[in-house]
Amino acid sequence: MQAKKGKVSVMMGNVVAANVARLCRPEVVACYPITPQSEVAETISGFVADGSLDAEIVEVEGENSAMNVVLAASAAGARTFTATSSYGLVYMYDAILQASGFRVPVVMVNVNRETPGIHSVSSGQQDMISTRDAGWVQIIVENNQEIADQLIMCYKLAEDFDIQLPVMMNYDGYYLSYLNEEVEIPEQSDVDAFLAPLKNQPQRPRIIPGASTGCGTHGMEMGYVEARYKHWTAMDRAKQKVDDIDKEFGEYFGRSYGGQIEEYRMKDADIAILASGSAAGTAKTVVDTKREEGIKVGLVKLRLFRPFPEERLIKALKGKKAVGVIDRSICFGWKYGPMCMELKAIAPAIGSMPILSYIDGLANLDITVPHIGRVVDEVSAAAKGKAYQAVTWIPME
Amino acid sequence: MVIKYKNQFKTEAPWSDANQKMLALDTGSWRTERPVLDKSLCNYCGLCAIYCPPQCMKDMGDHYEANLAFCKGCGICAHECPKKAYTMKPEGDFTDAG
Amino acid sequence: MVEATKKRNRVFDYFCETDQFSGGVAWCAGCPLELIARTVPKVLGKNMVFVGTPSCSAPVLHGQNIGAWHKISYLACVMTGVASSATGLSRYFQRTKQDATVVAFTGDGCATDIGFQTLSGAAERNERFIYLAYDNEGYMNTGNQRSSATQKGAATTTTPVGKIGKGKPTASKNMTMIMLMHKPRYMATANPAYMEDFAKKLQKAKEAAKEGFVYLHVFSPCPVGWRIDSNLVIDVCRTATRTNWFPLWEAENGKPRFTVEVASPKPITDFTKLMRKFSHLKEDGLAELQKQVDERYSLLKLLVDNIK
Amino acid sequence: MAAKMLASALLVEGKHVASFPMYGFERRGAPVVAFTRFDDKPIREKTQIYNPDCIIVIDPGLLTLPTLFTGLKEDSIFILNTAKKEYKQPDKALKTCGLVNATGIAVQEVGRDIPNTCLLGAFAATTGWLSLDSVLKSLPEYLSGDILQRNLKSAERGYKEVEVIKW
Repeated sequence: MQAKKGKVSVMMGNVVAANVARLCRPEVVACYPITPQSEVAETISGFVADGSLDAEIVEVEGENSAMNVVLAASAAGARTFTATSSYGLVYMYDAILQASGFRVPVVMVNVNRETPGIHSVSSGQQDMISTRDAGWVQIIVENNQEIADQLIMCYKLAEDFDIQLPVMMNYDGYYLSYLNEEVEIPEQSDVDAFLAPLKNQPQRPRIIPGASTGCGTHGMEMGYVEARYKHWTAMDRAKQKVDDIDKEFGEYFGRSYGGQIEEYRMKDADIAILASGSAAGTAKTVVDTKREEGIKVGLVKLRLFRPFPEERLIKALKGKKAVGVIDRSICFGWKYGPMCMELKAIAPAIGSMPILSYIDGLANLDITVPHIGRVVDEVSAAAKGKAYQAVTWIPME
Repeated sequence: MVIKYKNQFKTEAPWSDANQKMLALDTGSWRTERPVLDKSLCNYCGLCAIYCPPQCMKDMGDHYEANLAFCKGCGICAHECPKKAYTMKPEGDFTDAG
Repeated sequence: MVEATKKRNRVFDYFCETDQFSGGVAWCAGCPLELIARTVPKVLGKNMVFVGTPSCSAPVLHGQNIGAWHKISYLACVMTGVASSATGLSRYFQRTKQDATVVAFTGDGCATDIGFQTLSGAAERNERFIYLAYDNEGYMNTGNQRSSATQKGAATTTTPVGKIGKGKPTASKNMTMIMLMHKPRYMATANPAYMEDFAKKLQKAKEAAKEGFVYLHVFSPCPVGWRIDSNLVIDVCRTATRTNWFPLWEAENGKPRFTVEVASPKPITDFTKLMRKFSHLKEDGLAELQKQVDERYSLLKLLVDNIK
Repeated sequence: MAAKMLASALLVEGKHVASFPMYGFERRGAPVVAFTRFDDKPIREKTQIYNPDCIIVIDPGLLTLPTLFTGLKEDSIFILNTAKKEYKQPDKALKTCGLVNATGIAVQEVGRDIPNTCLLGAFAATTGWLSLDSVLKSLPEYLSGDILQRNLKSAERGYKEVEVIKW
């Protein structure tokens, strides 16, 4: 099949998200503006204003309302869209839990930014990390093209009858939200065709006036357990589904991203770097350079954070000699970064190897080429049996 | 892994469905007193039925009668009746008291 | 027994639907909230959709597992988000042309406190649904704690009366005035003692909600929290209006008018003596309450007389 | 905005491009730093630029920033919005300089002090990395009507009037 082509132009990450959201034809949209997400809210409001998107747009008075609007509309059967960041994400926390408990296929863009406590209008994944146990699917993307493509895939995943889960797509504030990059935006008809099979599925339950059904019933004892169990198994199913949809997308549009994780030069690698988001792009350039220097290093880009891609990671990392994990957030209560902690949980299955934790890129401090280069060097040394530091806060060195 | 559980919900999400299962509490057992009507005083004005919180007054054509399966015995009917046709009598006086 | 007097009460004419609730549901004996909840679908019809929150109504509005306590479709949402959830539903029903009356059914704690922002937001956006706040002047579901609808001097579990404590130290939010200032398409106060008035207002609300935001503030004294004998609850409701504690009025597009005129209002002691939540109040405390009732009534009267 | 327009113009040239600004609070008139990369290969690096090949200073008031020229590559290019016709080499790594009175041209052509398009023209002329044609072709993506015409003129004048100095 000939891959479907779109129009290439230079577009800001936030504008990409809004444009592609439009292509997915959401019926109810509610966004509350927050830096660095505002252009998503502005652009999509503009689409409704100029008639290029036929959607109910609710100019809510806060993020909590944004999430409540979309979850309720979704419970009534609507396709919905919302976007937020940081303070906004935590302000909608009760509704976020509600959405996943209701199993409504809400799709939300979260533009990663540091969270409250220390005021910081800057990039960081702390917001996403603070909602990791909310029962949402969490996906992290690397660049503007991936924002475009993954957003379409998010709808396909969320609304899949076997999944029925809310999906949060994360991308780095500033680094991607304001990044102007060339992006191929697919044609409306192609997106329609790609998402069309969703309509042929059995209908998920929805609130219908007069139908005597209710969403949000009390889960009493085994009812609660059953609902949680179903949610838990759906999360597990979502992993394979992410891979399947990515493959399908690749066949259709000619671009794919590896599904749950992207393995970059991992096949013959001795050591690996685990990174996510925009930093994974920088890491790829470092891997290339270090390969030229003779270090057999590969990169695992974590795309799916919730559910955690346990099986894929084991497959990718088993037999490697050491791995370095770069976290753009902190795990309070553990000394390692959050993603490093998650990796450590599957450490027995990937084999005993040094796992080095790095904290970097907080508060718009770049995860630079030299930083990652240093990580590669240290991991490489650790693989050869050299003593290493378990956790390194790179900016503090 | 196979976990056997009773599949209560036919849906992925926990939804209730009144068509499948309507719940009812035995609120009749909450009662300590029951309304007893003196039919000769009743003018069928309907105020007892209008104000009855559980709406358990049955329209008998010329008077109302509390459905004792659900009547909680609050006594509003007796208090609101303009003709004072209801008397609240202790449940212990009745042989059908559970 | 005279045949001629055996006429049906007019209230019944407002009911287009039978009781949609199960016979036995978990509301306290004598609770007017049960009466309010059962009345709403009777007037609005089966196509209404309840949006409920954690509250006294939650154990009944929301089902248990697959089981339900009523036949109305509903969404059970978080307390912060009742108005915004109702927005989401109402927008989608409008868009898909489904005939529905969305009713956010919640207490004063949600309306005046934790859900106030979303209520105000929905009113400002003129969302098309009915927001019904049943006012029991506190958090009754959780055991009688104060809310911002609790009146000054009232004894609650978080404003207890003790050596130093004199009950709630500040006056309640004048919620109906706040909502009037939002100029909703329709708003009204209602009181289950005045059932025909209530039913009429529900009917108006249903029509008005097709065009814009509707706010209903319904008096719902809590027999347990206010310490009222169960059989006196309707009496308390009636007295609340007769003393101007809870005047009955409505406003279309921000123009208020009384629906029940009280020619010579009774002193509020007639009201307070029916319950024990004010029983610790001395003359000065009661006088202060009377003053507040008079002030609020005259403000309302001023608006009724002057907004044409 | 200028950085984004530049990216669009480079896209017309068939390059891969990426540009982004770095700021905290957006305030009109407040200084802002923006970075643009272009390459024949896809650009994967998502960081600020520490070793630029070219630096454009739109507001000469910022020339006093002590770190302005830190990390410059050898033989790099400097483009300055100034009415001056000569300029003393501010850093020895800078070998080429383009001086253009972008503000003056913008005020004349666009009618407001928005020198962006003029600077793009000057950039094309000074660096030779892209043609004036690509700059002009990219502008309709951002502007239309009378404003577009004025800006096309402004860009063209920037291209023609820039004073290129070799240090």
